[in-house]
Amino acid sequence: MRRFELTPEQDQLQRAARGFAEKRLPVAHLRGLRDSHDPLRLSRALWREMAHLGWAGIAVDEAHGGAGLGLLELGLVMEELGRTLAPTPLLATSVIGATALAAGGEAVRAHLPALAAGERLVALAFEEERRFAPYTCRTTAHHASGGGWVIDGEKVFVLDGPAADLLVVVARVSGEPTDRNGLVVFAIDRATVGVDLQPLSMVDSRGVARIRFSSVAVPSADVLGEPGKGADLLDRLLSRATAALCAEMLGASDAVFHATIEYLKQRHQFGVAIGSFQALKHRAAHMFCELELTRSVVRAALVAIDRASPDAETLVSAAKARASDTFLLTSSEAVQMHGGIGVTDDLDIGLFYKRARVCDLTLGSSAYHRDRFARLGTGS
Amino acid sequence: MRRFELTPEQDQLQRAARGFAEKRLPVAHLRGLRDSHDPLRLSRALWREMAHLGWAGIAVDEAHGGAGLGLLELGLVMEELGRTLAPTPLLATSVIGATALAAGGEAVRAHLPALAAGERLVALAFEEERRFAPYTCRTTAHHASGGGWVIDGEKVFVLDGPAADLLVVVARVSGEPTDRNGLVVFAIDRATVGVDLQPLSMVDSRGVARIRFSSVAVPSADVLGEPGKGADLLDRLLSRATAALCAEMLGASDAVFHATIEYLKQRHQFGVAIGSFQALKHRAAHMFCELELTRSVVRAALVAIDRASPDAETLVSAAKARASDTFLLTSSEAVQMHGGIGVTDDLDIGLFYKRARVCDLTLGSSAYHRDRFARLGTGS
Amino acid sequence: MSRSASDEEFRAEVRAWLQANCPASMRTPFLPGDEVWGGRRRTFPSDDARIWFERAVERGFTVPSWPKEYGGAGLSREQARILDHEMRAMGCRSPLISFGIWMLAPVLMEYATDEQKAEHLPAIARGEIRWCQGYSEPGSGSDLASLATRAVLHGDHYVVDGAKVWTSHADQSDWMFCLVRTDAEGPKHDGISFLLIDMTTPGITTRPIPLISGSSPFCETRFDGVRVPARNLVGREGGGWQIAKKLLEHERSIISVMRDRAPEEAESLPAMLKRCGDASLRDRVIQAELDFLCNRLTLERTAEAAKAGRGPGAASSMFKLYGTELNKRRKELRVELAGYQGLGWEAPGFEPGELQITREWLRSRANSIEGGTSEIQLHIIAKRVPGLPD
Amino acid sequence: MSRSASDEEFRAEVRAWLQANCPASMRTPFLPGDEVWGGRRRTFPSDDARIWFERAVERGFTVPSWPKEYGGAGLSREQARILDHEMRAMGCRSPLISFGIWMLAPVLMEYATDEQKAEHLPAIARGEIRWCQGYSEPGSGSDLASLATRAVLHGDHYVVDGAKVWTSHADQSDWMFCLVRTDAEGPKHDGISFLLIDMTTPGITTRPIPLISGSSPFCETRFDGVRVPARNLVGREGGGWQIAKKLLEHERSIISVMRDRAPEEAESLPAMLKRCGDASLRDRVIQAELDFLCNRLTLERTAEAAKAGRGPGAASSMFKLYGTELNKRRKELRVELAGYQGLGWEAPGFEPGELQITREWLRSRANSIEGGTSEIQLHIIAKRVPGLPD
Repeated sequence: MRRFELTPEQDQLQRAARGFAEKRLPVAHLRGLRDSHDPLRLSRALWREMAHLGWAGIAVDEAHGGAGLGLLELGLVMEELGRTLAPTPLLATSVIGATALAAGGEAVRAHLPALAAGERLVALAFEEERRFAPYTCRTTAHHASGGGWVIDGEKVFVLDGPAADLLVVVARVSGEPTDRNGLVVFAIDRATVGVDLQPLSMVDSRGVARIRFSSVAVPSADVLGEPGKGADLLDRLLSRATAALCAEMLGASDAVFHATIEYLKQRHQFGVAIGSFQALKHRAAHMFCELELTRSVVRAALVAIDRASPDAETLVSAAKARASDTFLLTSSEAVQMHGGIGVTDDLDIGLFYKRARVCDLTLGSSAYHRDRFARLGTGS
Repeated sequence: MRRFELTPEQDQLQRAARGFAEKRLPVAHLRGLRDSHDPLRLSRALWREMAHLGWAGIAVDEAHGGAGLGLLELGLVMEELGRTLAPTPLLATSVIGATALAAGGEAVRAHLPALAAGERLVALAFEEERRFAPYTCRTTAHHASGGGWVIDGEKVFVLDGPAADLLVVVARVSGEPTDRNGLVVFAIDRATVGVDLQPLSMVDSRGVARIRFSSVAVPSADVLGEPGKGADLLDRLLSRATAALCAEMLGASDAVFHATIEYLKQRHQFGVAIGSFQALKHRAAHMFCELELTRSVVRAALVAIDRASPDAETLVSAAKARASDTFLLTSSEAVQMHGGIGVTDDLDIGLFYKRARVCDLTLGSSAYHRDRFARLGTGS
Repeated sequence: MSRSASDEEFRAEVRAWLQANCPASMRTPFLPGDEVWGGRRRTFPSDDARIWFERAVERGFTVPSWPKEYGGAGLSREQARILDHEMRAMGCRSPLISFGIWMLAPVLMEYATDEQKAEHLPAIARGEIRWCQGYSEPGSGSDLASLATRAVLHGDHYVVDGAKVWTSHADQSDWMFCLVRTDAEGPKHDGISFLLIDMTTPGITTRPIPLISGSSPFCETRFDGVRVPARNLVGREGGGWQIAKKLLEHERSIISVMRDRAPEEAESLPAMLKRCGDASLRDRVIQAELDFLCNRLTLERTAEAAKAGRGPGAASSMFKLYGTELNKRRKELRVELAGYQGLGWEAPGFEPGELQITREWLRSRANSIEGGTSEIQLHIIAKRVPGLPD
Repeated sequence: MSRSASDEEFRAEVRAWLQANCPASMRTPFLPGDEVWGGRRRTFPSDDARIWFERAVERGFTVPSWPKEYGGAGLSREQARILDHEMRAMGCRSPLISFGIWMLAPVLMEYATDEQKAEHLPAIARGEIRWCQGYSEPGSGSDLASLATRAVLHGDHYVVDGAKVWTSHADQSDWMFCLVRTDAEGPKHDGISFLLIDMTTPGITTRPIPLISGSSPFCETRFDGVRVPARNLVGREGGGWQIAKKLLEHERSIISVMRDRAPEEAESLPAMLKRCGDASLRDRVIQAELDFLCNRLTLERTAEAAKAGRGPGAASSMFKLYGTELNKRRKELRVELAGYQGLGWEAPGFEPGELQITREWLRSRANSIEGGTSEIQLHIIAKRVPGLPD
């Protein structure tokens, strides 16, 4: 069975996404949000445009106004958005949010049509440590005396938190702070009393928040999945999110690599294009190979999740380890090979370099996923 | 206080050793021992010549016929022997053996003059695992009913074992197989009943043996140090041996690097010397830097032991980690840069490459010593 | 491609034939030295190997898709695919390992005269003649086009003088396909011709070159006034470089194929790691496993793309580079994991499997040199990166 | 060198002077922004910094070994060494950080006329004039000799047109020492001259270039018909390249010195590792620490050799290359160890020390580019490896 070749429809989707990113979401868009200190760090208007193109609800089922497509399709769009470092809610809302809400009851699923319409943005609040530790959770959920739940705690590094309307929040009903068991997941309206969100200014200029929950009351209808078994849902969300992030990193790596090749061709020193220097050529060839390998494993991971293959988790970790390393490599080499102007803010290269460092830590570093890859069994 | 500059006497010693190695112990000597399947894998006659030059007893005190010099002087000779991959008993006999015997009683120290004269060769038998694990010891030492001790067990990877007259043997009097406590060290004549030595054919063509001890009777006078505290002596032997081995690796790395540079200069492809290709030049420059750093840390380690500096052990592990890596790098690059003939046995390059792999594992790999370096405190 | 009913009939037929004709012992992975190379002095590691070879030759299955007149089975592309699939499924060994089939034959098919084809192809198909290649020379390694072995036409013979190195198994081969210089003037690429040389011709001497691994798969071959009939020229005089370039691409794939057919490793890296207990090697083992997986996926992706009529330009160089560098890393890790037992040269004191670890490590060092060094592959890849100046 | 009795007297004397004159707060490591750079528009981070600066200037201790006529203290080599040793032992800060002292002055000492020396050296010594350098241009990075800023002699003035980039702190400097092209014909190295330019001259505009770290230590400076008196030429016309080469060597050492004087890191890498608990980073942290130690030992060894009158030829390039690459690795490791808290750009939500980790990481990326890229250093080192062809 083929797993790498795209169908004509998928190919068309990817082309459309590329065109949209180039025209509507060039790197200048991110730069503009940064320089204007935009509080949301994304454009809701552009997101509505993307929703009209069917991308916000790509993976939402048709009954709820979506396109009912797979993670591969989401990945293709992510890859193209990665090329221009486009800050959109696609990962937080359409990859993570849509999957999370679909796991809820009718009241929760009722948010899906608005999500698919680009009107409702979601963010996942689960992290509490300085680095990815998915089950570590000190945020508590207690049964309220009058029914429903009460949430207390603090979440860090909430991706796309500043723009979110709805928060998917992980809390603990039992067990020790690092136990996998004993978690529960809620969908909580951002405007609920006791939710205190602080937007952070990150090095990659994306929207990230720290959120405090102080005696936040949540009705029982807003629980996603079964209380105590929240980790099962969380795993599913993280697995899909990681594969989609890999696609973004692949696109970004490819773009920064080609920008570097372009520079090597144009920049002259000692009377010749610097791209004719053998040492730089060999480094470019090395990057080319790394990119090809990354392309394969990222695609394989997306497809494996869609097909529920038994090796899906192994492939996801392999993809994250390699996509992280390749993005770090290509963006770091881009800075060095651009020489002096590579370290100036005048060029976009630096924005890719910063994004690579953030992407590495996001959803588990390269080292984290290499280790996970080994624990899952390396598949060889 | 200066620690890197040599005295005129040390400088002269090093020059003499270089001359001797070039004339009497070129790489062809090792090749000859290999091709003739020499059982000892070294030349006792050449060793006597070296003893006449004062090198066998370089670190033996003058009262026992030695020169009473330090480990730095031993290291300078080791470095020069490393350049030609010279197989001599210097490490096993003059670095390890001389220190071990000096820790014994009068009966044991009586061997020292013969050692300094080049007539008595020593080997240290302590390893029992597939890789360096200095305290792991299942070989037992029991008190014999008629006084003295009885030894039973098996040792692997005994360096210069095939040629040894006297074996320095580690055995266990108490404790678990991996305990640091409970060890005892003996000096045992190779010809003692129950000692069964099997020479091994190793990839680097050096003399290594596996030795079985079956109810070997040893008089109490042949115990070195205090029974149960053998690890203290063993640590001292290993520390000196490791620093001296680093000096050998440094010399070998330097030699194989310069042979490669020579080849890059002579070999022409596409109408020019291949050394003019930028990619190879950059790799050569990288090796040059690594060699300079290695030179510094190896010298610092030798001097630190001679001066009993508190950071001596840290420096020894830093030196071993770096010397291993540099020797592996320079010899591996040498093979690749020599192209086709680099993988033939016609050239000496392959012998350096094989020796580098053996040296890495000997007395603890690069990884082992990086870990030890960290555990000791990194000194920064 | 949709499968026709007759294809399914064919599948059933070959399956039955394989069941009946491929001995059980030939359905196991190769062990070292087990390959059947054919040739005038052919030997067989076992009776089963001889039987399997003879039956495959008879059926045309050493070269299934060749025309029957050249010793093939005349299979369609789809039928050949089916046969390959069935043989893999059953674990059948290749009945014949042959540079003649893999490297020379495609050249002959494209460039040779009908007389040349009739003379050589059936003998290749039937494993009667074993071929070696003569490209590299002592003075020309990566700069192949600088080759200096001269072939001067005297009447109806070329007289050949010079030397070739890295001629794999030349000492056991019957014929050599060879690049020679027929014109010493003009551009160096234009003076090269492709010549077939019978190794029994007077004036040829061959010496095996011992490698650091102890084996000697390569030879040095010298030519002193060797007279080669002019009819053994393939293609036109001076047209050898074009043929050579095609052959080098074949060779890169061969090196991958050979690695596929290499003896199975007794123990996986992670299993060795567990037994070794040296945690410090873990990260490198994981990285090697991860890269192995990614390389495998990329081979699969490239194959899919090729079926769809597309392919990355630099694919064969990329796999040559990455595959051989990765193989070196893996073989070296095996030595490190085996500890002192991975450093033996000869018994006693070392198990055969342990000695194999040592020898394969040293042998792997040649992978990144033979068939074009890693540096040359990087150069080729860089040339295919769009926009990078030459 | 044996120490004379008078040297010991001198040691006692400077020790007492430092005790009496260096304020306690000036005996602590630099914090960010604490350096005193001098110049017409000089500022001081504290009163103690001003006092220490003024007293050092008065005593000639900003340039201890210079002759008194140029504002120095006229110390012998050994006395200067003693002063340096005592200042280090006491932890005294440099009273004045100055490109004038480190880079320009050695050139003036060797090439300038007596008039030029008298005009500029005392002002440098007293921190009255702050200097910046003008070498690189938008079109000439590593290929410095291709510089295109023209200086054409009209009577007793040069008229300068062109642009310089990477002029450190040009916006805060009073004068620039500058490489200009006085001859556009002939070999490119021969048409370069070394000119001193007052930054207040009409026609000069300077713009800070923002870096990825957010800071702007470098500027772009444009010259439009800028008239520079001909007496400001140092050395002969066309002799600038020789001076430039000397200066570049100085610059490489400066970058090491600057790193030595960089603000102390709040926490060592191993300490951060312990707190971080991510075991997978351990091996890289250890390797960085190990390399740091080896680099330090090599600096020490080279210094010893230099005292003995010997030195490895490629030393300054090696330390530039290794020091900057190592610094990049260490700064990046700090970010990785700090986790999400090492990825902040601005408060709130991040401590000042955390933001410093982020900014220093990004700033370190310029180290391997400024003062000659790592690629250029590799090239220089390769040139000094005996026997390697050019």
